[in-house]
Amino acid sequence: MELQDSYYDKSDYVETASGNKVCRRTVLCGSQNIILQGKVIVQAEAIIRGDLANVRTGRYCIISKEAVIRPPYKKFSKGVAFFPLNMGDHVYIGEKSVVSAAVIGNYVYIGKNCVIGRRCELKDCCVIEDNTILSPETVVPPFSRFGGSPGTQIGTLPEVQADIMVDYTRSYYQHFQPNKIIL
Amino acid sequence: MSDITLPRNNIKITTGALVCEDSKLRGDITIGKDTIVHPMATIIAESAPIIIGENCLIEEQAKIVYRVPFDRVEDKDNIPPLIIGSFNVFEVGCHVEAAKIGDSNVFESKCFVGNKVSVSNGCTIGAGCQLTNEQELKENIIVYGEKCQMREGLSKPLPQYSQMETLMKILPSYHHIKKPTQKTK
Amino acid sequence: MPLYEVEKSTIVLDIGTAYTKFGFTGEPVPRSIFRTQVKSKGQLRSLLDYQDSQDLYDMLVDFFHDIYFKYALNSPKDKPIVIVESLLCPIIFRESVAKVLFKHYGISSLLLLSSHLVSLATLAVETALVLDVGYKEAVCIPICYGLPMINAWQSLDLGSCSIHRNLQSLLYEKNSGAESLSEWILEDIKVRCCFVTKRSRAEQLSLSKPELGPCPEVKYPVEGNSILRVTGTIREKAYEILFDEDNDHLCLPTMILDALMKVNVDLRNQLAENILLIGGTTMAMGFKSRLKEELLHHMKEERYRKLNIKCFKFHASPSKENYTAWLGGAIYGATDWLNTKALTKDEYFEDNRLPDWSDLKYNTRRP
Amino acid sequence: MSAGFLDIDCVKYACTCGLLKTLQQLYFCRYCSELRCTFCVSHEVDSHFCGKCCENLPSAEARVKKNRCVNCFICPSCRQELSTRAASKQPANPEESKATKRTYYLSCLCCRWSSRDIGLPDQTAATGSWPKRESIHSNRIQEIVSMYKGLQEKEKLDKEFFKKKQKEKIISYTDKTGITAAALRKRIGLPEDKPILKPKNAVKIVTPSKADENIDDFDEEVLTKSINLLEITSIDQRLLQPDVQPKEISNIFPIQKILSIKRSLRCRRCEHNVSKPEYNPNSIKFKIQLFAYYHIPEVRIVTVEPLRAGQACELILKFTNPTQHQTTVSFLPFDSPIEVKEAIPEEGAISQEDSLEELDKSSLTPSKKKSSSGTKLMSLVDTHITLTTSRSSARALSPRSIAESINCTVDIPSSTFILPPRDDAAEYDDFNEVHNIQDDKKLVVWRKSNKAYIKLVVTPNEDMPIDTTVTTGFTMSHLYTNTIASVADNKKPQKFNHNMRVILKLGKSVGLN
Repeated sequence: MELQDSYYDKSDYVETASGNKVCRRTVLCGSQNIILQGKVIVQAEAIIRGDLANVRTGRYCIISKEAVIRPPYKKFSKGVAFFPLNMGDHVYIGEKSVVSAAVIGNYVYIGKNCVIGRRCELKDCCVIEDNTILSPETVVPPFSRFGGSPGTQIGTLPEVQADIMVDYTRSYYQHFQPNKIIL
Repeated sequence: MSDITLPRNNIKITTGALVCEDSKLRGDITIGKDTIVHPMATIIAESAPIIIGENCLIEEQAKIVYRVPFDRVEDKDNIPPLIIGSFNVFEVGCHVEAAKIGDSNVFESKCFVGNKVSVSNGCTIGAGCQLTNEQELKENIIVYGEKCQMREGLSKPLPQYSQMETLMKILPSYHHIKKPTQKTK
Repeated sequence: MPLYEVEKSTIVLDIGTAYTKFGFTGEPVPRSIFRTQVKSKGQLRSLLDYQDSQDLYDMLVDFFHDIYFKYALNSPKDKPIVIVESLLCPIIFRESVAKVLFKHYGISSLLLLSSHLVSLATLAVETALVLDVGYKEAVCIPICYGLPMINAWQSLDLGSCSIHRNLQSLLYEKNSGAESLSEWILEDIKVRCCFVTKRSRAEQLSLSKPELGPCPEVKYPVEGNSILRVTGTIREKAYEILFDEDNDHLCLPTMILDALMKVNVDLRNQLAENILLIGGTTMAMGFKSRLKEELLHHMKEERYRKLNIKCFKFHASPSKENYTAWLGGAIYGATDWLNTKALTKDEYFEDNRLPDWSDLKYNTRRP
Repeated sequence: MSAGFLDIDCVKYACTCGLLKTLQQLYFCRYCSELRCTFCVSHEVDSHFCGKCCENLPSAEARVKKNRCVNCFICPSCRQELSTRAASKQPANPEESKATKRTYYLSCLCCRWSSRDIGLPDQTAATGSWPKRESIHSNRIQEIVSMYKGLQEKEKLDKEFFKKKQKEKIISYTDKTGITAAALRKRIGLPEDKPILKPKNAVKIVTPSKADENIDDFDEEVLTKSINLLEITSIDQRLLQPDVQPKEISNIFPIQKILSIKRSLRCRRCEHNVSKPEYNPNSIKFKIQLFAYYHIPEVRIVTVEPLRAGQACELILKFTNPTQHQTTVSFLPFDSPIEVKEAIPEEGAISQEDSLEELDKSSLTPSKKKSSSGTKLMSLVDTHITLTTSRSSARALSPRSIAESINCTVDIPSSTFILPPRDDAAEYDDFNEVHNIQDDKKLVVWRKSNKAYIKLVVTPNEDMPIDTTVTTGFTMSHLYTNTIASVADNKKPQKFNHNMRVILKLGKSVGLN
């Protein structure tokens, strides 16, 4: 099914020069540490914890409502350090998902209501189904589909997954339009 | 929301605690020494006061709600306060309504603990686990997985001293912090 | 093991109704034991729940895909495979297995072995009475000098499945909502709480007012939202279904005795002193001692008087009972049988079907 | 969910084998010019790697290591991957070494099980030093295996000797039943036959197992002692360790993680690869990638009017050309015959022009016929490749009929439309480029670069009850440009029409207004 246009309230969103569309009702902690590469959509009530460490997304990332992006911490013998969270291009993060991964590759799809535990590694081209709970430090190999609690591999993805994600995130961005109704 | 009107806000923050301004606190709440409340955390003392102990860590989107205990519906006026012990960790998106919470428990992301559950000490409620029926978690119980399997841990989860130390340094430089209202006893 | 032997090792499979045992020839233990189920049409289905031959074929394709690419990590093409099967395996099932393996996966040869027969290899004996209690049914076949006495075989629908049904109805008496328990939970309760009790206790428990106290009750939490009461009586009675005589006065122990009745008089004592129990259900605590007790008890009955057997002896195979048959397959598969007795691709494609022991065509020598 | 984010399940293509798949799941064998899917290609293991540490293992090594990773373990309690944790231990004698000694243990971050739970001592090295357990029975079983091997060898020698001696046929039970000749003789009471041929090395006979009358598998304690469920393993935990199958949670042991594989796919007919991945486990690139998504126009449903039984309604579809060549798309009725190109086409039967002519049916000879000799000539569309093996005929799967019934008709348009080649740069071009394509305005609603929006009229069946899933379909014919021959022989790229069935799930039918 071709994606339908979805509309947002123009006064509610900030659009940057590089094409990022960020809702005003998001919580971007430590915004100086958050880098959105361009054409990124951050929807209402999403939380990005840039205060803990740097967060960097690629192009065409979609962070849905109430999602939490939280850099993971690691214990050392001399205390705890928060690690930067890097996200590749064409990544979709579903509603109410909590993401504390160390690395998110390109073309990654994370469904609704997921928990991506501390320092997980999501490689390129993987899908995390809705309601999945990934234990901390889980590695998700390319072309695998994870689901369940605790999350395990439940399937594989077609080889053209990268193209599917490119197409999906691009058309999501293109169809994410300001409300045309003028009062 | 329930039809009970919330009591007036009465937030007591002990010196040494770090409570972000962005957090949502409702009702009569006491926050102990060295406890950290992240922005966007929610604590609602609906039926009676909540007293949170020392060195607790309450992360964003965590929700601690104290409703009328299910066995006390008739006797609304004499509800004892909910005392949450020390060294408890409430991770992102957890929802805790437990009737009793001891020390050194970890409530992982997106877990749900209903009001019929009482939690003793050193328990871990795994991410996404939903505990609803009437039960008492014995010491060092670990609940995990889809079917809420249980295990007995060897020891209590370690206190997150070092993480809290780091947070104590980081958070004030990015967030407005609520001023402490009480001196350490 | 030397490298060249590792190179040559072949997959051995024992596809049970509940669990599949998977491993390689010449190895002492299966690599994995997993549920015999596949993801088909969007849900996990037991392989034996097929609707028709097409459905079974599709499920088997997925099943063997998992075997080869998830467990064996080997390309199937032009390689042999060993499958241990029950003598009572439905024809549609074995035919479909062969079709999938030869046509879809292009294997070079298929060695089908009878589970009862090969189990003896693990003991290095040639005569024994083999009782297999699995998920769906219990099958008892005496084997004499390496020859299965087909005329004496016995089978009853007794196994894990009937125990689970019994357990479910017992639980239902004490707990409301127990009728919706999943097979997984029933199995877990059985494995973790239940045991086979002694004959004397079983007799007492079946009375309306037993004189002895039951064993302690277990509170079993179900998925974080309810708690089941597994009373002492339930724990002891779950397995009783195996030993209660049915309308035809048949039960597990009588199967052994009936089988003995049907073999030659000279062999009876020898078989009674060489009993081998296989199948996961026989691993339950107290199963063997109870079976022996019951056998001796039934011997007193009129119908078995002429058996004249004084003692029953049981073998212990160098394995766990649930994979004894697999181990037998792994032993046979390591020998030259794999080359001489297996059905090759060319033979299969000659008439696109499997030889069957019950088919006369394959029991006469071709000119 | 199943890729529900794209909802691509509503458009399916019929693979040559008859199964319905989404375009993303299909392959296109350029040598056979046929659609293939995971069901009808043969899979091969390409490389082994560990899903946790993402390291490659050569296949031979993987086999020796029993397909398990040496460094990564899974939790015996919940099957999740175990993490290696470092613990620093202060040396007992501070003078011994200045630095604190680091030790390592395994810990599960899901159920909090750790190697310390079972009293496994911490290791000094982070990887590779965890103790392994051998089956206690392995020696005995090895002896039995070698005995049976020896016996069979001996039997073989005996038989060969026998054959020489006796010319006439005797019925041998041994062939069918598997009992040894010696056992049979014993059974019928003949004296042990003396080996005529002295076996060179005598087989070492292991002592047969002794049955025991005393069995003690009942523990009286169970009747009085209450059990702690948390100390008893579940069946899944037991079966993770088939050799031990521990009953107590204190006996479980870390388990080496099973490796994963990358696999390559091969067309069963022409034995060419349709997919071959790169060796690196982290790479998402392919050495060979004949995916239908890159060759066949994609059809997507854009909008559909409310579906009412017996009423015509408008359906807008979006067609996308993924190739670098211009193509022409036309529609044929759903059940129009599709050439299963397992035949020998005559030279020139493949239309070189952009016409819609179908292959002359009389030139097709069915090749599914099974020849008695077992050897059969298989010719492929691409006549450069011919195979003369019985094997490939055996391996080719017979196609099945499409398992989906159509309850809605499509008015098949007579006109065709053109899809221009894909142009990556156009993605960044915000202007509507000018195109000079003469379109049938009734058919093409709108177009942009390599995409066209097509209007079709569909009519759900008269007798359809409300709330039925409306399924429709047509045969899509598109001009395919095959560049394979041109690379090999410097010829002009072959162009021909490729037909396939497309099935659309339009949604549920609704009531009358």
